[in-house]
Amino acid sequence: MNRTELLSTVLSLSTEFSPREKTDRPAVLAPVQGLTDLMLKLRDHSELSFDMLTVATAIDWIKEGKIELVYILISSTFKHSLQVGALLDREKPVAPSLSSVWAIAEWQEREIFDLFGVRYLNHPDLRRLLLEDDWNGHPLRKDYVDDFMLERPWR
Amino acid sequence: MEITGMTAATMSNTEVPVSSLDERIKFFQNEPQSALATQEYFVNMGPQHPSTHGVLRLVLKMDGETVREIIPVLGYVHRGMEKKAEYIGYRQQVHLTDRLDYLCALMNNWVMADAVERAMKIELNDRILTLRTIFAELQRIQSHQLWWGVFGMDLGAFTPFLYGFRDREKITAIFEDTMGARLTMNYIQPGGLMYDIHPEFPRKVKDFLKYFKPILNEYDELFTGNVIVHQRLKGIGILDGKTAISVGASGPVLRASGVSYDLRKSDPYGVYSKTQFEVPVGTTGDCWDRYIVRMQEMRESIRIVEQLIDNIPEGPTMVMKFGAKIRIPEGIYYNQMETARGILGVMLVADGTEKPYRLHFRTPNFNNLWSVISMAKGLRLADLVAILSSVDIVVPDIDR
Amino acid sequence: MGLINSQNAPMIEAFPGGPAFLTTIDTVINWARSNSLWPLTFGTSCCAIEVMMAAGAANHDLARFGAEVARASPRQADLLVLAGTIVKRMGPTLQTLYAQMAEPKYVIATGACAISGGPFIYQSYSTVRGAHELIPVDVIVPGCPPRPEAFFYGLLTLQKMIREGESIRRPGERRKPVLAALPPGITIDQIRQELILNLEEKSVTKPLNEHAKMENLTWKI
Amino acid sequence: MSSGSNSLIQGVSLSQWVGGNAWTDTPWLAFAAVLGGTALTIGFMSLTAMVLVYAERKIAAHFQCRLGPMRVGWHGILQSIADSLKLFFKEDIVPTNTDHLLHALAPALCVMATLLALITIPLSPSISIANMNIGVLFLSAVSGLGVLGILLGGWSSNNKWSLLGAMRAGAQIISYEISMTLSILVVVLFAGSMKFSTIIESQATGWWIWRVPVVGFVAFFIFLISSTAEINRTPFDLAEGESELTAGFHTEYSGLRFAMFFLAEYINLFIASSLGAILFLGGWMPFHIGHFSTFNHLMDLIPPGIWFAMKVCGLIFLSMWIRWTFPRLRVDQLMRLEWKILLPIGLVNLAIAACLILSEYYFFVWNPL
Repeated sequence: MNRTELLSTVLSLSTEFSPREKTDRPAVLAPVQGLTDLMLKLRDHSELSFDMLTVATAIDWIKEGKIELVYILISSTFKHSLQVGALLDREKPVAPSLSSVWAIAEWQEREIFDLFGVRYLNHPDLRRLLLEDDWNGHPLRKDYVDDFMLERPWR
Repeated sequence: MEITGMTAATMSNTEVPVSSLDERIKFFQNEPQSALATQEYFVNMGPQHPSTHGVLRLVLKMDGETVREIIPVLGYVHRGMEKKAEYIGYRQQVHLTDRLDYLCALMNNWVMADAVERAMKIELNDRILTLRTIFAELQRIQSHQLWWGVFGMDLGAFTPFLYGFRDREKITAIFEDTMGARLTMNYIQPGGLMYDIHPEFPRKVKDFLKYFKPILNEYDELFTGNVIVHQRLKGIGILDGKTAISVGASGPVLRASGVSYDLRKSDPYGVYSKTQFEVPVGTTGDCWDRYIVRMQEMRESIRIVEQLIDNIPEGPTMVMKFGAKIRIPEGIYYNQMETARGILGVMLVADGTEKPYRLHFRTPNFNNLWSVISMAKGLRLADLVAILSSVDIVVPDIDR
Repeated sequence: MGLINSQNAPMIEAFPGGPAFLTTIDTVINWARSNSLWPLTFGTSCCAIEVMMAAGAANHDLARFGAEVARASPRQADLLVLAGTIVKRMGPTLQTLYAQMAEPKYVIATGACAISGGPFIYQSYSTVRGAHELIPVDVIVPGCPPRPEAFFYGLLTLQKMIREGESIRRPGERRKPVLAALPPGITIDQIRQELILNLEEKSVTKPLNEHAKMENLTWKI
Repeated sequence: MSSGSNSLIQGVSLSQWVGGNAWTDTPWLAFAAVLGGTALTIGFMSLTAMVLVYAERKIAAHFQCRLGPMRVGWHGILQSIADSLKLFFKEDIVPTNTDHLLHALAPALCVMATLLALITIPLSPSISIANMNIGVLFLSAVSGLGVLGILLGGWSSNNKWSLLGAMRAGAQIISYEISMTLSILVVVLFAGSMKFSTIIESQATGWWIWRVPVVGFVAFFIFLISSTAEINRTPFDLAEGESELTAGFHTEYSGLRFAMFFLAEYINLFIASSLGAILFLGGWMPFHIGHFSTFNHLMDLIPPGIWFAMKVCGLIFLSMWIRWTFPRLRVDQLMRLEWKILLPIGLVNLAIAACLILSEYYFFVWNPL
């Protein structure tokens, strides 16, 4: 399945998907509400069968005031991949947990929570993954300020 | 611990509860039901423990010798690499990747360099690609040699460790000739290679291959055929293919579970499409399969290098102007490759400047560690050590 | 040994021949200690491969110096080799490990990360800038990662330090960290001074209070 | 030996030197002899342990294509002295939450058990500290005390890893003691005595390992495996399995107390190897082949002490060879090996041995001259 075919198949799957520009692989944007159901559709579709969640991470678009969740899915049978994005409100980022769809999402979501502060609903074990439980703030946010962190004094 | 730090965006999402490690441990605590029931206890394995391969900490709930629950606690080498990457240019990212999974530093370099090249749509010549492939395969052998030695040590046999390192040093010496470094090479750069190869490089590689092929049989004699090894590995830590895919395991861990998914075959990069090699696949996905798959991979890597080493094409080893500023057009770029431990991915979010807006490393050990949790429950402590070792964890790669 | 210790050392010294006796005992003890440095199996990242593993393996063989008996329990180890990055989360654990070791104990910090934070000295929110902020360090071995030979030089430097020390009259006395692989006589303070001067010259935008901050790092446990 | 003495332990040196009942006639001399004997034994023990540690490090190094200790003295020959001096002068940590009395008692118990076991071992016809007529029984009883020290050490340390290691050691040593005793019993049956010197003298015409070919060899094999397990060496080093339990039962021990565990471990290796040499390889009896009288006379020229030392060294080398080759067994596999494989074989072997003795049928009864 080439890029356009894949994209059209995905877009025909649900009207809630919208194509995303400026990516090197087929990419769609999905609404946050019902993300779990959409992902289940992508995983169980016979021609798509995205059974591996390779990347789950987030991007802090501070100018737009959004946090974008980025999921890159890979099919182990057809070897094609798809990028799914979802935009959250930056001030109050809440998203549904995908740990029921892919087991690994549990950890990836913990990491995103740790570094970006995205809260996941229905997550089995939402706590920080890499930093201490009492860490103040979420370091990968663009406006993260830490007195400990040193700026490089020269360019 | 008192650390001064603040966030600009203070969160007020009280409706989603956040747990902590103490709460998690309490969650698994349960009092014995009767006087006859055994009392379960918690024990810390790590951060300083000989067989966690670094500073991984596992909080184990044990019932005698049996592991009931595993709570991994990560972050003991979390260096904030992804944050640092936002402050430095694309060329400098390569040296960060060296310190991710330091046992396959060259392959990590390659992923980063390739991500930049694909984003900038730079065409490379055959010499660069061939050399990169040879280096990657040599590094795969080197990484598996170390794994083999450490695997033996974790099972209680100390001698394989020294045999593995004896041969690993030979590849290290070959690398050192060309790159001047033994472990963190920083050699494969966006646009080519740092320098041309050492003139003696092809001869030394051929000598090494000639030396190493019989040595692999020696490895088998020392360790593979041992009856205790069979007893310790067979049927232990079974990871079925479906679970392996669901947790996103990759590399030998996934292939031992019977899923033939190797990026070198399915999405060829470098000059892998021009070479003949098999992808070893296991059947049951136990520790023994992972062991055999890795041993076979060493043989296949030898095959690949043998095909390439005799006819390295001529040409320049750097196609970009060295030192030129790299600016990547706006967009999200994702590139992945097969390292010795699995799929290493780099997600670049570029905003048109010299520095990435966001850089994310998708590391193989992160997912592979998760598979350990599902494998080791209900087994003995010694099995947990064997499983951890058969999955071949590198902790700085998980923590980044 | 409780019989001869720092408390009754002055008494022994008062006897005729006492100083010579103490010196002889010192020499013997120091000889034993310097030749039997059992390391703790501890490594955080890349340096552990070179310094702990490759150095102990067949080609380099740490055993030649009698230091291959790697103990997994800190109670039995003499030498803590800090191989790799130390992050904030590791800090309390590292201090515990150091406290658990029995006197006399020695620390070698290897690699840029354990010395100063290395590549992660700037723009990292979690990397400790040098292990000396947490525990006393005896010898530092530069490199990223240092070669096994460099580590051996560090080990030999430590052996020399132990032999020069006075283990009865001044037990547990610590000096400033000695930098292995540089001409003798250069201390870590001199290196720091030079580093700061260097930073001042290269500094383009930021005022110098950043460096002052670097000097008085405020992170406590 | 004066059979009239009512003490069970009859020191050969004591009664032979002094004659008569030493304790009533010349108590000061007897006391001095006991003191001297103890000092000699402890000195011999420390020296043996040091030599064994050095040998182990050198042999391991050469198995692994490296050199081993090289810098302290000629080829690192003073390495063990440096190590023991260092351990002697190292801080002795007693963690706060331990049971202080038991914590201190455990290593002493271990060393005491090995010391008591060591005095029964006859090194040559003329050198033996306590050649008692129940030597085998005494040795197996006393060596069982060692596990008490390990259990106490692990339990009193108040550390979960220590406890795990101690429990493993307890289960392992007590289980394998059965097999070891069964294999020793085979020899005791053949020799008809529990006295070590009698057992050795009974092998003048042929060593038990091949004098009764299959039975003797099976007994030796079981003895080899179970004695390796008894002394906690690879592939049975679960009690201190470094990659699993950090340091096992002695995780919380430092300095001199740890050194005592270390000492006991290596002396146990010596005792187990000596026992193997005495019971199965003819002790100090020279190697004879049938009717090659010239060869046999040549062999007789070598002093018995050297013969014994050679056999012990051979067994120790074998033990080190095994240690640096094999991986470690898992705890349940260890138990399975003992209770399901070694124990039945040992029992059957003992029964066959008893039948052979009843029928007075030995395969190779050599009369060299």
